[in-house]
Amino acid sequence: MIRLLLQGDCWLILPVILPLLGALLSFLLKKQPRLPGVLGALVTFFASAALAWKLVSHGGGRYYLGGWQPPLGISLRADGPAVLMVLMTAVTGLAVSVYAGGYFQSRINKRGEEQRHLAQERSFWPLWLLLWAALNGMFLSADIFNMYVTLELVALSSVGLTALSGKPASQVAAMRYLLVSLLGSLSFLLGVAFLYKVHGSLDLLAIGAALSLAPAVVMAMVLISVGLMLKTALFPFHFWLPPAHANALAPVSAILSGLVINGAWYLFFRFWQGVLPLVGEGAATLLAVLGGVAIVWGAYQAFCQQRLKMLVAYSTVAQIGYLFIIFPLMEMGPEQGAAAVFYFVISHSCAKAAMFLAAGTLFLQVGHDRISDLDGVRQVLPKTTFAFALGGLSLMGLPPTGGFIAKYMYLSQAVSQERWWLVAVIVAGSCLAAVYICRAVAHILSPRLVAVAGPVVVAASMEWSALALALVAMLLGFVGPLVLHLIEVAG
Amino acid sequence: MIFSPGHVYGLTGLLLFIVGLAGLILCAQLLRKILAVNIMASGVFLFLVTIAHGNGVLIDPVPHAMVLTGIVVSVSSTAVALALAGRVQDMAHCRDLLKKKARGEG
Amino acid sequence: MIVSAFDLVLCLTLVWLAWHVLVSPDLFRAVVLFISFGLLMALAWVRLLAPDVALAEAAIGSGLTGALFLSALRRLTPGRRGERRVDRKEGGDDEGL
Amino acid sequence: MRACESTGHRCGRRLGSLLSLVMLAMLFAALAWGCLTGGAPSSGLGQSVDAALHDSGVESRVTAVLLNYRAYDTLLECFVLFLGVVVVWSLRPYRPQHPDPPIGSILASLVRFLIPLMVLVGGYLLWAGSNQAGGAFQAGAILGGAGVLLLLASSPLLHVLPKVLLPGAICLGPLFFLVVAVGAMVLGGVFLGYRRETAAIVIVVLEAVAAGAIGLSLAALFRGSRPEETSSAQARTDALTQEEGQE
Repeated sequence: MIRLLLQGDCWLILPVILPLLGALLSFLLKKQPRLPGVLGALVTFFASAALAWKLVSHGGGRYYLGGWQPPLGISLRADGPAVLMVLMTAVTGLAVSVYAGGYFQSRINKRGEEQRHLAQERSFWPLWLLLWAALNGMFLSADIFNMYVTLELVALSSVGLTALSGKPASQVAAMRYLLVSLLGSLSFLLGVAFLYKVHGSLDLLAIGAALSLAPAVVMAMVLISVGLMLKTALFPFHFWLPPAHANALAPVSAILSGLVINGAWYLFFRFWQGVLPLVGEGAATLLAVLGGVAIVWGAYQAFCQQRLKMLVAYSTVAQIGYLFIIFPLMEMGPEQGAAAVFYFVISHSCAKAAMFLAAGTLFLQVGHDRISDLDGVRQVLPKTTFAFALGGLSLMGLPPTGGFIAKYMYLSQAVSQERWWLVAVIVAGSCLAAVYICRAVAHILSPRLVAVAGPVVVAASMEWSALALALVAMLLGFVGPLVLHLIEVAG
Repeated sequence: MIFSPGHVYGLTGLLLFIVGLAGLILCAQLLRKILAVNIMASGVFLFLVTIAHGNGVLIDPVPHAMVLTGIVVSVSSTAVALALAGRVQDMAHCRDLLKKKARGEG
Repeated sequence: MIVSAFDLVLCLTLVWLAWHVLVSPDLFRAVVLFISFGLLMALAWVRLLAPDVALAEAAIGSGLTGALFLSALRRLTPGRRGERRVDRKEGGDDEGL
Repeated sequence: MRACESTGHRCGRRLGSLLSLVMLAMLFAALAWGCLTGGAPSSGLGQSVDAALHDSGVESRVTAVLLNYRAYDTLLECFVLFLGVVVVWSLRPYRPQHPDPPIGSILASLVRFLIPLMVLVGGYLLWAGSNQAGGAFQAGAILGGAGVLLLLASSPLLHVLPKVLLPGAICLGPLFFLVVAVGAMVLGGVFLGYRRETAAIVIVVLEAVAAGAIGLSLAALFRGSRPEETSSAQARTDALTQEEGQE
């Protein structure tokens, strides 16, 4: 057994099966779902960290499930980007799990409706662990139909999590989210069907090696891209995101904005990595234009919002744009481009999750999240406000945060390739982010003392986990070489 | 080019996908949107099975397995969608009642 | 294998049924049409030499999904059992996409 | 004025739907172009499936794909069903559901006759799956249909079954699948890698459990909310009232 763990390749499958097991246990132990939930999160975190360590020490690899080689069987693939995403999910996921424990306990303690909060927690843990397993499965999968199954798992569990809050607005948002997700999944599946028709294989690496621009492949790429853009909420398809993310429970908002969006984008990236040399300038530029519009439009909308969680949700719409403006830059330098965008993804994930967690803490303490009425809340919750501000710094791209490193890499790429309009978009996006974040932070940190000074009702773990995540986002500004080394490990 | 049954059914599958898409975008009722999604799914499955049919000599079982998986996934998501639609409708109903009550009292 | 008239008629019927599921004013009728659509789909799969899929479709795709829709329809329409809901003031439902 | 506006609105809406119909027609043309052109499609995996069939432990090609070559998909799909049940149970109804009116005696006796028949057919499909059409999915669907019939008839049989065991029973399918997969990994070194000699028996047991789990999950999906919770639905209407008040 020990020998198996040390020598075998089973590290690849553990981040998928451990949360699945945790989900089943937390569903079964409905009197105490928190214990198996947090335990499952902890174990998954360590399994993911072990996978990363294994990758760095032994290099990447593939794992043939059931011992069947592709094209017959399904394989998992571990390379730098995949394991980095698994690791990012582990870090953010562990913080969110710790937060969620305190969050539900505080809610159960706070008001009279214990039954309702208990029922929410009872559903939260299985859904969240299933979502985690599905995300890990998605990152590691090398089989395009398997990706469809994990996409559906992700979609259904995130819809369930969105609807968990029970507020009328969240139900409507969840319904819309579900319909959009189903449309995206079906579009993806039709694309998979076209690819299978041409290539007779479901293995992404085999398909990528034999890719051409036959009509069927073009249609497949269009269908897959549109389906995944719907799920990632790139600009014209972003309409479902703000209500769904802003009206969910606090840990759920962090999960949706910090992790789920990245999952769909990651698949998009994997598909485009292969075709990018084929499609030429036009398609990549189109993606970048959409991304640029998303950056500006999302920032403008975020500036207009009156509620803190809506502001953070629209800032996600804006940040998604950065994930897509990389594609024209990747044509000249694929490695540097991938490094920049993955650096952006991980720092955004930590920062955004920290901001949503902090906003949720404020909401729970104050009872609302109207920005103009949050004056002076820092006196009550200093750690939380600090976490929010720190996350904001990373979004703006100010040193010494991870966001700064990512944007620096973006800019140096864009300047060296003389794409001045991209430089302008990145700079403008950062300035706009500074404006809307300062607007919120100015209220939170204002010296006036008009906010409620009631007894602190939130658990300490909520404050500390948000702060830890924000600190990780900042720490990413110092460990750049380490992360870049991980990204460059080949599969 | 000779039109085989595969082509006819494949085109029908694509057409069903489009019809379902039209229903999803244009219909107003939630229940009908969910029906439309199911029609889209059927279209995709039909297309997949035509791929398996190929030229009718050697049937490829992999798309069949994919469709079987897809059918179970789609029934699961349909159940979720219907439960959620019920909640949305119930909420609208409750809100109407509340409004009526408020109007009656005020 | 050459396209037979049966295949053509089956395909046309499928599309016709799908269209009417979406446009028929009566929701109950739409659901019933959807169930028959599923059954015909099973027939199409038998024609394409996929009996496994046809069985699953007849049982799950048409039978169970149909039952789900019928029970949802009954739940969504307050009132007597079996009452039909006609497409009238459903503006409040415009929540989807 | 309002009439004029509404006419304008209707015209705009009609124009919008016309436009989207044109777009959809263009999309169909593009899809058909992708489907019809592009030379000979690949021959697929039929031959490699046949070549490995001897090692898979079953004679039916579809079953071999589902439960051996691509068993990972099927494992995840069991979790999709489980997830569906979790989500549906988490969406508790605001309004109490109308209890089903009692069904007639003819239907009741019909149900009493049909249930054993359906279980029998399910068992047959399971058994037939090893070499012809049929298998876990179809059998599970039939069993699910039997469950739906029981629910529709609000059969007294349902009250005999202990409701406490339902969550456990729903977990059983995915859990068993997971245990088998991990067990294969511990014994043979590969996740889901059944060894050649044991593959046949493992697949038969897996199929039986999967069919039961699928049937139970489908019936639970049809049932909707968690069994013990429907009675307190009225309290939740009050909860909604409070929530509305807070906003």
